This record gives sequence, structure tokens and C-alpha cells, in this order.
Amino acid sequence: MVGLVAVGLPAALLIRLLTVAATLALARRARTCRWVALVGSMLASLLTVTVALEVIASGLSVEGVLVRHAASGIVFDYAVTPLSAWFLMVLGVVAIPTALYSAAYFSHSVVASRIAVVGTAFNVLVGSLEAVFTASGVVAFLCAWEVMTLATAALVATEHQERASRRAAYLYLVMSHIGTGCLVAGFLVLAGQAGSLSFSALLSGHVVSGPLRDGLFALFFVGFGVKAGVIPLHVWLPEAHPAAPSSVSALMSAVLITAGIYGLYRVCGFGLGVPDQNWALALMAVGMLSAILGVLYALTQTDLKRLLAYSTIENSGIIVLGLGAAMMALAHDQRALATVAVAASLTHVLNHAIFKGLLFLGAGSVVMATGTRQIEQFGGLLRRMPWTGLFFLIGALSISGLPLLNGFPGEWLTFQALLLGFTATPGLVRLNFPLAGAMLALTSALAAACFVRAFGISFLALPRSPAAGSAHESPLLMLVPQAWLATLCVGLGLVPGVALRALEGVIVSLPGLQLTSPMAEGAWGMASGIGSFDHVVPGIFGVAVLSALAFAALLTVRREAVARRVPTWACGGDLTARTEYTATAFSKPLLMIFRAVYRPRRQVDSLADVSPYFPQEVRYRTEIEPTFERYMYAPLVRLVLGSARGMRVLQAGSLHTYLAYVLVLAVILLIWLGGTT
Amino acid sequence: MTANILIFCAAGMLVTAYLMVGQKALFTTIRLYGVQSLLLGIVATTIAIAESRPELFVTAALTVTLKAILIPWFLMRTVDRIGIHREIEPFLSVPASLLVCLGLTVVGYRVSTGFQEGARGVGHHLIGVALSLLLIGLFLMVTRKKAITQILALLTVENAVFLVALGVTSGMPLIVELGISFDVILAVLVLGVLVRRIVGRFESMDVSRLSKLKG
Amino acid sequence: MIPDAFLTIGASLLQAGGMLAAAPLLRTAIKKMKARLQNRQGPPLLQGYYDLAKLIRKEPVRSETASWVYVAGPRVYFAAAVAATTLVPVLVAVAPLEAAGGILLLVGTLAFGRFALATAALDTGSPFGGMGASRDMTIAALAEPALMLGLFAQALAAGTMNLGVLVRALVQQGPSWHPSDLLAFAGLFIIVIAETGRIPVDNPATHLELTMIHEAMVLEYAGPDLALVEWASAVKELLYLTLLVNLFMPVGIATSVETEALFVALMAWTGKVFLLAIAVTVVESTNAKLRLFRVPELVSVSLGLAFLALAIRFL
Amino acid sequence: MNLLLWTLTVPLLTAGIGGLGGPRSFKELTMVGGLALTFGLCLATAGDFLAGSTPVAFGDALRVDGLSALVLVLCGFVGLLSGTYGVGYLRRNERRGLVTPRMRREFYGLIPAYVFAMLFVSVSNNLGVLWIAVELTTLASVFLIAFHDRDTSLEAAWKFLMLGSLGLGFALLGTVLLFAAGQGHLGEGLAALNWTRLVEAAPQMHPFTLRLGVVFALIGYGTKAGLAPMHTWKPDAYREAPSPAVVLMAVGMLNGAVYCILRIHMISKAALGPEFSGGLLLTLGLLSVLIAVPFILIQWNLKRLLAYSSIEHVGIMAVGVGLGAEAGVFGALLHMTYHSLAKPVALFSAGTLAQLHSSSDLDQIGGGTLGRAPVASSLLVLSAVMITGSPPFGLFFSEMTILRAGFSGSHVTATSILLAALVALFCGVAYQVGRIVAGPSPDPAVKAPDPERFDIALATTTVAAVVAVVSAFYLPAPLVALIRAATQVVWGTP
Repeated sequence: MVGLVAVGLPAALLIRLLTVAATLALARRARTCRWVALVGSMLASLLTVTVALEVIASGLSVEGVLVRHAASGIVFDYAVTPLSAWFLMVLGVVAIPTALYSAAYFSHSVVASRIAVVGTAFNVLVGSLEAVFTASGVVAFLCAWEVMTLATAALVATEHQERASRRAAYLYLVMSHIGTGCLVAGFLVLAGQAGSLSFSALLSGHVVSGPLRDGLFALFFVGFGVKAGVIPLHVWLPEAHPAAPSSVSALMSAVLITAGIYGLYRVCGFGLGVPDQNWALALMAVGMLSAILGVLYALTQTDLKRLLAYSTIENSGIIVLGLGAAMMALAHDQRALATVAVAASLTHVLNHAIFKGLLFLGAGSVVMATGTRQIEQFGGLLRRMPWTGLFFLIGALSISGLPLLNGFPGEWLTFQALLLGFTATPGLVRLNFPLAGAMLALTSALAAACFVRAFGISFLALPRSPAAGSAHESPLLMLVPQAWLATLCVGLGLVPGVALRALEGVIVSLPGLQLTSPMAEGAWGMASGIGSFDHVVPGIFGVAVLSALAFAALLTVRREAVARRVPTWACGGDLTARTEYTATAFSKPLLMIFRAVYRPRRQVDSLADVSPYFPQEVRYRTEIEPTFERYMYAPLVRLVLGSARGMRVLQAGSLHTYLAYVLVLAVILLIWLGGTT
Repeated sequence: MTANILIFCAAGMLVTAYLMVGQKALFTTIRLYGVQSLLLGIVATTIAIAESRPELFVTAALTVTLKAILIPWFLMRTVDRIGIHREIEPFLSVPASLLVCLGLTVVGYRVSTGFQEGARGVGHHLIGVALSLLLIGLFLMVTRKKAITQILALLTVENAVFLVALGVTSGMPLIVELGISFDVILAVLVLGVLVRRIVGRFESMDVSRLSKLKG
Repeated sequence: MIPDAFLTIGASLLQAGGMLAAAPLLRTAIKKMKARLQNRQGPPLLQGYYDLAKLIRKEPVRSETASWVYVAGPRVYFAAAVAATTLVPVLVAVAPLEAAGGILLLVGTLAFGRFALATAALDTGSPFGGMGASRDMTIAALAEPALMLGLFAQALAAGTMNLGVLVRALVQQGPSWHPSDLLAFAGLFIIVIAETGRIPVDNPATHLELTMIHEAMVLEYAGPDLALVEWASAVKELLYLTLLVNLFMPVGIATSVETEALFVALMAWTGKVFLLAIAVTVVESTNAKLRLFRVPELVSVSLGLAFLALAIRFL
Repeated sequence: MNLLLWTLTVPLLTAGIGGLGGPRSFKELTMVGGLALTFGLCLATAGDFLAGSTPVAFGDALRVDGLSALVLVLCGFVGLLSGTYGVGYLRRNERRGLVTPRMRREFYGLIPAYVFAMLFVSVSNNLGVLWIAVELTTLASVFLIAFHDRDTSLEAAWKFLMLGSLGLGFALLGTVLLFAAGQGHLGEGLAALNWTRLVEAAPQMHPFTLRLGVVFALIGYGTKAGLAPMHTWKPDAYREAPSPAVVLMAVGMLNGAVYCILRIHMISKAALGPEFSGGLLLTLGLLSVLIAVPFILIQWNLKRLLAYSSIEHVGIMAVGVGLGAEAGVFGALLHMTYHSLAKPVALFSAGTLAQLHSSSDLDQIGGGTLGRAPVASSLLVLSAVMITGSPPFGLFFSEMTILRAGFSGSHVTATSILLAALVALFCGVAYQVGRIVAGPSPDPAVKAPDPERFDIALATTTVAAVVAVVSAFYLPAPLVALIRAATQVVWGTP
């Protein structure tokens, strides 16, 4: 076991390399190629997960060297610290089922024809994520980070015939590169100060101080924030995630954003020394903004995958909020409190990965079955795809943060952190915490609304399109992974203590954190960690709910025998898909209430030939304003391209101008030198 | 005595340059260049005699035969072939050009004061003249539209460089001189060929028309 | 240990049963008082029970377009409401299942029930169900933050999120005539009105599709299914009122399980709940129903009150 | 006759034979064979150096130290590449019947001649000889630029020649001044202009004259290297010249020019410390990187795009040298090496696409080439990834080295600007390449480009790509040794 752990990571990466080679070699034989790529990926992931679990269990980091770059003399070494291990585990938990799912999913549509590229990119993506989580040197990290970006971009551009995909891929590349630029600057300045490239020296916490430190924080915050998809750096996310093949979207939404989170933890949270209060404020503010706006935008989406993408922004916001609370606590030297907050956000990292992965896989099945992503085109799918429907429902319940499922523990802990934070921090700053609490409450309630809509409109009642009417359940190979994730959703919801106990080892490994009292009450319960503020044991309550359910069943079971099925009353007419409540209508009230955020524009043209009171046909279209795209990014792009066009005159084709440049340069330099002896 | 000759010749070269700036007829410009090169030759010879440096005689001879005779002849032949004799309106009017050239001369002289006192009591004049000549040549390249004039301007720059060479050093190593002169001929030949091709294609020597490649 | 467990189970069953039993009475009582205020006779006090009994005996009639979700909806809603009752101290300053969790679990559970019912409402394909679900979720979403802040205000005052511990702490402290109590109470009262679908937010009596919210959601239900929904709603309402009275005026609540203490507690609880019921009635009969898009204003008021309660208590 | 002389003679002979005439296959054979032999000789010479001896000829006028060896090997390599690719290139045109006898003569004559000139540059130990050699590269390349005899190619050639000659004039002046600055310390004769001696004498040189000389020399050789603002000839030349020639320009000539600049820098550093010429290089380098940004963002032609990219890269090298730190110099030389390995792939694949669509204008090529020319397009994408300095490829590491040197040193602002420009450049290149590679193919009825054949040219490209990819992590140890030796040469002198 120990031996395996020692070589686990390099071995996994080696397997990936071989897999990639084989995939490319077998490009011509699509079927074999597909299986090789994905089985290889699963094997490698299994290996990394074992390593991760071992490290979490033992609490001892595994270190080693991956490869040396002879020419530049740069060494790529890795270290699986408990924190890395946690993220590594999250990656594995999602990557393995995703790969299995892809084995069936990639045999369809455009992907099949590009299987070699997609398979390669898939492996490279997962591999680079593993490298990102475990790299212990600047160059290795940046290298992995960039490769990750490129692989993702390739996957997003899989269907590059579609303009949307191309646009998404490009937007993603640009945003990521701005981020990476910040990271490079930040890391290299840090390296310059520390005189070393290894994280252990760089992120020891006392390399920089004063304004430089704040500047670096800003750089890193932007750099990692882009990947974490927090507002206002999120613009790429809702474009890119839907564009990619669904199983890849699952991977992106579940794990890719956590790469950003990991960075925020590693550097902003615990790498630059005791956080400054303003940093914490910045994180909390951005977290709240992302959470609330993310869910609000999700609510109005009619494209299922876009909806999920926006909800990813929301959850990323919740995670960042937790980290922000932790940093605030550290800034006031409230170590126990910080511990609670960290536990909250890391728990949510895991749980979000699971249910978001599940939901995206479900969405993938639906999209494959119906050939569209438009919720308005679905309906009645539960009858045709019972299993997918069930799993999606479980995912929906989880993401709404309802008890007995795994969305609850994360939000529960976050609430603990926020409430305790309110009592623990001094001054006006503390008012952030109840504010954040209210925001979080609103967010989770809206999320519930959002997913009632997503599930109800898509899976219930009558099919809204022929495609939905003729949908078929996906193959077993695609159901098994969903089943596995759904099981995890319920399992981690009922026994949150398991994850939390594992997490405690990770937490104590972080500088400045300490557990005053254990947060996991056995496997079943969670406690607020500080005093007896609060604790919860979903299991016990589950029993209560079940018995109440049984009672309800008993009450009504007597008459079930004579139950009648009748047509739904549709105000006298006959019930068609047209009479159903649409997704757009469902979110209309909230759209109106949050007018200020959405700035909706609606346009109703009723085509009437006889009299306006008897319209033949009414067209209704409404769109919400993409605020950030329109007021933040568009002007920027215009500015850049505009000035670029302006520069054209420099190369206007006249030799005389070119010669003039030389003359001017010469004269300037001569005058600069002057005649001083 | 030597000093006077040197300064006189140098000044002469500068004058030819100014005349080139004020000049429009191609033949005259070419002749002016010839004269300029001749003066350069004289400078070389003077130094050769004054400091009894035989290898400078070679330099002088090369300069005179090449730049004062061969190249002008070749260029005139080219002009004849093409049959275009007048420079078209330059980018900058003559008075303006002259003003700019004055400025450039000042710069050249200012810079030349930085050099250590020349060996032969000519002070920094030679270098001042040479640098001004250089800048003026470049300025000519910038403002003139005809291919031939641009070539002449380029050659003026070349002369300026040689003048500097004579002014600050007692000439470069011979073999280098030879190599350089050889290259200069080659360059001029290539230029000539290119000019022919251009004219053959565009029916004009106006290089300002060569501006299709933008951005 | 074992007797402990049995005690817990017994207490839970008792309390759940009691709440179930009492809930319909409250509803009818409010109906009756309303009627009286409008100079009508109103239904007999036991009407609630009659209705339930009748509904449960009816044959279940369900839409043929609906799936199992439609059937599961009311049952989960009911189960959630009933289970929730075990998290709240009613007569004794102990919540039977306070070992299971506190405020957050309570709120979460009620949200679970709502989720189930709203989803089920979308299953018949009838436009009303969708409309109701949409509106119900909307109002709930707005109400939840206010509700939580209100509860947090009390929780932070007592330094615990567990309702049992919380009430005991309050009893121990005795009445603190702190203004924030009043603010929080006012805030929560508004929320209770909203959550229980009372005028001015919703009108339990109407079946006019333009104004229905909760009713629209359950419009398709009949027979036993409807019975469960109605009963659960009633339980929820009672639960909220109990929560209010015990969090803000825990006078007379039993701290031990002697008979007379329990008797006093029962009297006190009934009295307090009755007072609140009167308040609800008065509000219902003196206000007109708000337009849906005015509701946020009302809710934001309560949010403001709750936040203020927190602020003035701790700054 | 020693190895070094052979290294120079072989390409010259090849040029002679190629220029004369004879059957096509024979010419092809001679060119490829000759250039292969040349590359072999380059390797041998470098090997000699690594073995400890310093190959010299003509009384130290030609001398191979670490720097020379590095540049020599790289030039030899691209010489061979462009030779083999050139064969395929001309064959394609022959198939379309675009090739006149003149073209054949020029092509088979000038390509090896060009290679010869570059090698000559890289081994000359003497300022004067160096100048002559550089002039030769100019003259050799002019007709290659004018090769296609279009209006635009004549225009490009004229601009190149004018700017080039002017630059050389400046370079000559610089040479003269350096010589003058060292008068009395250099001795007489040809040897007076040897680096070795100049560097020794540098401390006693007359500072002002030296400064002036350095400035002029830098402007002069900077023109050849394509440093802004003397870069203006580059895009035109790249667009007009046939791709094999462009590769020689973009790698061989660029390396040669950088070589000259480094030599000048050495002298100036020995006399005035690294700040003076370093500052100049830093400024010009940054200017070059910055000037490349807008023109890549709004570029309309694939080969011009690559021209701006090489302006960018020479800028990066200049910055690396200008940072005034050993790490910077090392990074610059590493950058030079990796650039020489990666750029040919880009230019070759771009050239193939251009030939298939008989134009290198982006609009003419249109979108979705992945469908029409999968190999060339994939290679183009790969090379784009490489030349934008993305990992896991070589230029990433060299850029990292340079940036690190910059951020640890006193030039944080400059380095930040460089970094920002690099990000912008990535976006630009990604956009432009994506624009033609991705997307739906245009209706073949509208435009029917030639089908892609896996001919010798494409094979060469593939080989080059493989070399570039492999070398990203496994640069041959001797090459690394050369780079380190070169760094010693440039930096080592106190």
C-alpha cells in the first residue's frame, strides 16, 4: 500500500501518457479508441484516488519528483498534501463515473467522429487537474494550469462547426489567459522575493508584506477567480460549460472550478500569511454576489445546461463565501471559527462536485434522448426515462440544500460559520455575517425554486415536443454512473459525519487552524465545532420522516385500491402541451420581482387580421440583459480593437514613413547621447 | 595645410549634399554624388600623403573609380534606359527640407564634440560633417520618391560612413575596405536590377506608389 | 440508554400526535372567528375533523397524465410537516427530537415539503398547478431569509440554534424586555402570515385563479391526497404559531413533566396560540389581499425588522 | 583545409551547382544532399568545439566559440529543413505550372547561398568580416523575396533592400566607431577588428565613441533582426517570399542578427557594464513585443501574422538580454533555440495552407481548413500553441526563465509589460488561427482548393513538428551544453 502511494501519482500520469499515445495511435478505429481512452482514464483516476484517500487517512504528505526539464534546469516535483488529497479525491469521485458515462456517451453525435481528439483532451484535462492539485513548484503548477486550459478549450470546441462553440472556446481561452497572466506575475514576483520556485518556500506565509502583499493578493484573486467562475469574472462559464460534451461539462462544473478554489485556498487563504480583513471582505462580497446573481440567472435560463452552469456559479460563490468567512476569522485570530468556515466550504466542494456531476450527466442523457437543450421542448420525460428522472430528482433535491441529502451539510456548516462569525468578530464588520446569512438563505430558497422548475417542467406532465415524446431511456452504461453519484448524494446526506471526519485531518494540516471540539459526531452527526451552538443528525430525523411517511401511507392506503385515473381538467378544452405552464412563465414572478437585476426586455406582437381582439397568433419573446457582458466587457473589447485598428497607420505601406522611423530613432538617440565628453 | 584641405573637402561634401536636397534634375543629382565621392577620394589621398599610409591610396583609388566614376555612370545609364529625368515633387518642399537639414547638421555637430581631439588638428569638423551628411542622406531617403534618388541618398550615407572612418581612424584595415567596397558595388548592381524590374512593371520610378502592403 | 431512546420515541409520537389532533381545530377556530367578525355563523368547531374524515374516506381521483411524483407529493409534504413538529418544544421546554437538530433542520424540512408539493403540482399538466407552484415557490423564496433572520435573532440571543436548548435558555433568563424581541416578533409574524397562506399574502378561501396561490397548487388534488395536504398545512400553521409563542413568550411552559406543570403548560399554550389566532384573524379580516408583486415589499419589511433586531441587540 | 572551411564551402558549392542548371531531380538531390552535408558539418564543428578545441580559420577571422557553435547548428538545421521543404514547395508549383527557368535557377542557387551567408555570419570573429557576411545575407535574400515577381513582391523586395542597406550603413558606421574607440589598443591589420581583441581592449576604449558606435551598430543589426521600429520590412518580406526562404529569414537570419547584437552587447558590456546596451535592448525589445500586439489582433494575412510573431520573439530575446542578468541571457538563448525549432513548423504548415488556397490571406483561405487539410491544419494549431509560449512546449520554459529573471531583478515594470503583451499576443494568435482552422468549410462549389497530399514538404513539416515536440522536454544534452557555453561567452566576461 505504502509503496503504491509513493509511486501512485507518477504512475497515474504515466498511464495517462500511454493512454493518450494509444488513443492517438488508434484514431482510425473509433470504438477501440474510445474504450482505450476512457478505461485508461478510469485506471489512472483509481490510482490517484487511492493515493488521495491514503494521504487523507494518514495525514502525511507524499512528495516526489515527476520530471526534470533539463534545458532550463526546472524540476517538476509534486507533493500530495492533505489539502491536495481532498481535491484529488473530489476529482476522482467525479472523474471515474464521468469516464464510464462517456464510454457510452462519446459513441454518439459529433463526438464520435472526433473521438481521438476528445479522448486525448479528456485524459489530458483530468491529468492536468491532478497535476494542478499536486504540483509543488511554480513552473510545474503553471504548466499544468495552462495545459488544463488548453485541453478544456479543445473540448469546448469539439463541435467547432457551431459558432457558439467557437465563441465559447475563444472566450474561455481569453479569460483564462488574463487569469494566467495574473498568476504568472504573482508567482514570479513571489519567487523573486523568496529566491525559490518551490511552494514550500513561496507560500510559507512570510515572504512578502505590506502593499506588495496586497497587490499580490489582488493578482491571485483575479487569477484564480476566473477559473472559479466567480462574478464578475464568470462570463466564460455559462458559454463554455454548455458547449462542451455533457460528460465534460460535468467534469468542468464539478471539478474544473475547484481548481480555482484550490488556488484561492492554497495561496490567497493560507499562502500569503495571516489574511488581511479587507481580503476577507472582498472574498465574502464576491461570494455573496456570485451566489445570489448566479442563482437568479439560473432561474431564468431555458437551456438546461446553461441553467446548470449558472448554478455552478452560485455554488462556487457559496464556497468562496465560506473561505472568505474563514479568512475574516483568521484576520481576527478566531482560529476555531476559521476551522468551521473552512470545513463548511471544503464540504461543499465535495458535495457540489457530486450533485453537479450527477445533474450534468442527467442533462446529458436528456439532451442525447431529445436532441435539444431547451427545457421548453422537454416535458413528460419521467415516464420515458424513469431512471434518469429519478436520479435527476435526487440531484435537484440535493442542490436545493434540503436535509437528508448532501447539499444540506455544506450549507448547514456555512450557516454555522456565519452565525458564529457574527458573535465572534468585533465592530461593524460583523454585520457582514447576518447579511451573508440572509443572502445564503435567499440563495438556497431560490435554488429550490429553480430546480422545482428545472425538474418539473422537464420531466413531468405532457411532452412539449415530438422529440420529448419519442425519447428513450439511456443505456445502462450511462445510468450506472448516475446511480453511483445519486447514491453518494443520499449517503453523504444521511451520514455527513464520514466526510467531515475525513476533512478534519485536512483542516488541521492548514496553517493557523485548530479544532477546539470535533465537528463530526460519529459518522451520523455534525456539530458546530464551537461549544454546543448547534448540531444535527440527519439520520435520526430521517427515521422520523420515514415513519411519518409510513403513517401517511397507512392513512390513505385503504382507498388506493379504488383509485381512479381521469383526464386533467383543462377549463373545458382538452389538455395539450400548449396548455401547460412553461418554464418562462414559472420564473416570471421572480423575473418581475428582481426586475432591477434582470432588466428584462419583452416584446409581444400579436398578429391579427380581423380585429386586434381576436389575434391569429401571438409571439412573445423576453430576454434579460447580460449586464456584465454589455457594460463591462463589451466596452473593453471595443477599446482594444479600436486602438488596434488605430495603430494600422504605423504600417501604412509607405517606405518613406518606415525610413522616417529610423531617422527619428537615430536623431533621438544622438540627441540623448549629446556631445558630452 | 593638410587640415585646411581636409576641412575644405569635407565642407564641400556637405555642400553637395545640400545641393542634392535643393535639386530636382536626376542627372545633376547623380553628378553631385560623383563630385561628393571625388572629394571623399581627395580626403583619403590627403591623409594618405600627410601620414604616409600607402594602403589609404588604395582606398582613395577605389573610392574615386567606384563612386566617382563607375556608379554614376551605371546610374546614368539606368536613367537613360528608363528615360525619366526629373524628380517629382518630394514629400517636403525644398525650403522646408533645407531647414530640417540645418537642424540635422546642428545635431551632427553637437554630437561630434564628444569625440577626442582628432589626430590632425581638424578638430571634430570631419566627424561633424560626416554625421550631418549621414543624417541628411537619410533625410533624402525619407523625402524623395524616385528610386534612383533614394539609391543616391543611400550612397551618400555610405560616403558619410567612409568620411567618419577617415576622420576618426586612419582608415579601416585594408581587406575590410576591399570587402566593403565589393559589397557596395554588389548592392548597387542589385538595386539597379530591382529598379529595372520595378520600372518594367509600374512604368514609373515613383516608389511612393509601392504601398499596397499595409497592416 | 434504551429507556432514553424509548422516551424520545414516545415523546415524539405523543407530540406529533397531539399537534396532528389539534391542528384542524385551529383552522376551524380562525374560520369561525372570521365569520363572527363578518356577522356570519361560521362552521362548527369540529368542522375541520369532519372534512378530513370525509376526504379520507373518498376514493382517490388522480390525473391520468400524472406520474408517481404526483402521488408522492402530498405524502412527503405531510411527512415533512409532521416530522417537523418533533423539533419544536410545545408544552415542555424540550423538543422530543432536539437530538436530531435545530432551527436549520426545521426550516430545511419545511422547505423539503414545499419542494415536494410544488413539484407534484407541475405533474398534472394543468396550468393552475404550474401557476400555483411558481407563486408558492416565489413567496417562499422571499420569505425564507426573513424567517431565518428572525429565528437567528433569538438564537444568537440565547447562544444556541437548538430550539429545545433555546427555549430553556429563554425560560432561565426570564423575559428580557429588549426592543429587539418585539422587532423580531413582528418580523416573524409577517412571515408566518405569508408562509401559512393567509391574507394579505394569500387567500385560503378563494378559488379565483387570478388570486390563488396555495390553493392553485393543490387544485387538482382530491380525496385522501387532498386530506393529507389540508391536514399538513394545518399542522404547519399550528407549528409556526407554537414556534412564535414559545420563542417570544415562553411563560408557563413546563420545565418538568409533573402533571400539574403539564396542565398549566397546556392551558398557557392554548391561550397563547388562541391569542395569536385572534391576531391572525384580525389581520385577515381587516386587510385586503395584496397583489402578488406587492408581497415582496411586505416581506422586505419583515426582513428589515429581523435585521434590525439583530443589529440593535449586538451593537 | 579544415572542418570550418568545409562547413562554409559545401553550401557555397551547392549554391553554385544549383544556380547552374541541369535536370530537376539532380538539382533537388544536390540541394538536399548539400544542405544535409552542411548540417552534418555544422554538427561536427560544434562537436569539435564541445570536444574542447576552438576551430579557427583565416588567422582568427573565423572562429567558433560557444555562441557561434549554437547559432551555427541552428542555422544548419533550418537550412536542411527549408531545403527539403523547398523541394516539395517547388514541386507543388511545378504541378501548377507556375515555375519559370529563372525561378528554378534562383531557387536552387539562392537558398544554399543564403544558408552559406548565414553560416558565414555565425562563425565570423571579426567585425569587418561580420559586416560583409551580413550584407551577403541581404543580397541573397532580396531576390528570394522578389521570387514570385508580383507587384507586391517587388515592393517588398525594394523596401527590404532599402531598409536593409540603410541598416547596414549604420552597422558599418558602428563598426568604424568601435574600431576608432579602440584605436591604439587594438593593433594593426585585420586582427584589430576581432571580437576577442575588442573585448579585451574594451575597458580602455574611449567611452563616448564607443557609446556612439554601439548605438549605431545596434540600430544597424537591429534592422536585420527586425527590432521595432526597424521591423517594418518584415511583414512584407514574409508574405512575399516563398515559405522555405521565409524560414531561413525567420530563423537563420534572425539568429544571425541576434548573434551580431550579442557580440556588440558583449563589447559594450565589457566597457560600460550591462546597463548601457542592455537598456537600449530592453527598450527596443519591449517596443517590438508591443508593436506586434495590435497588428496580430487585426491581421489579415497568415504569413504576415507569423512575421509579427517573430518580431515579438526577437523582442523577447532582446528583453532577455537587456535584463542584465545571467538568467536573462540564458533565457534569451534558450528562447532562440526553441524558437528556431518551433517557428519552421508554423511557417511550413502556414505555407502549405497558403499553397493549397493559392493565397496566404486569411479571407482567401476561409474557415474550417481542418476539414480540407487536416494534417497541415493540425500542425498549424500545434505550432501556434508552441509559438505562443504555451506549455508543455519549449518556448514556455524559455519565457518563464526570462520572466523570472525579470521579476526577480530590477525591471519589474518592464517585465509586467512584457507579460501583458504576451497574454494579448496569445489571444491574437489563437483568434486568427482558430478563425481559419475551425468552423464550417465553405461550399466547395464556391472555391475548390487543391486537396492536401502528404508530400515531401508536409513530411518535412511533420518531422520538424516531432523534433520540436520532443525537444520541448528532451533537448539533446550537447545542445544544452552549447547554450550554457554561449551564455558563458556572452555573460562570462567580467
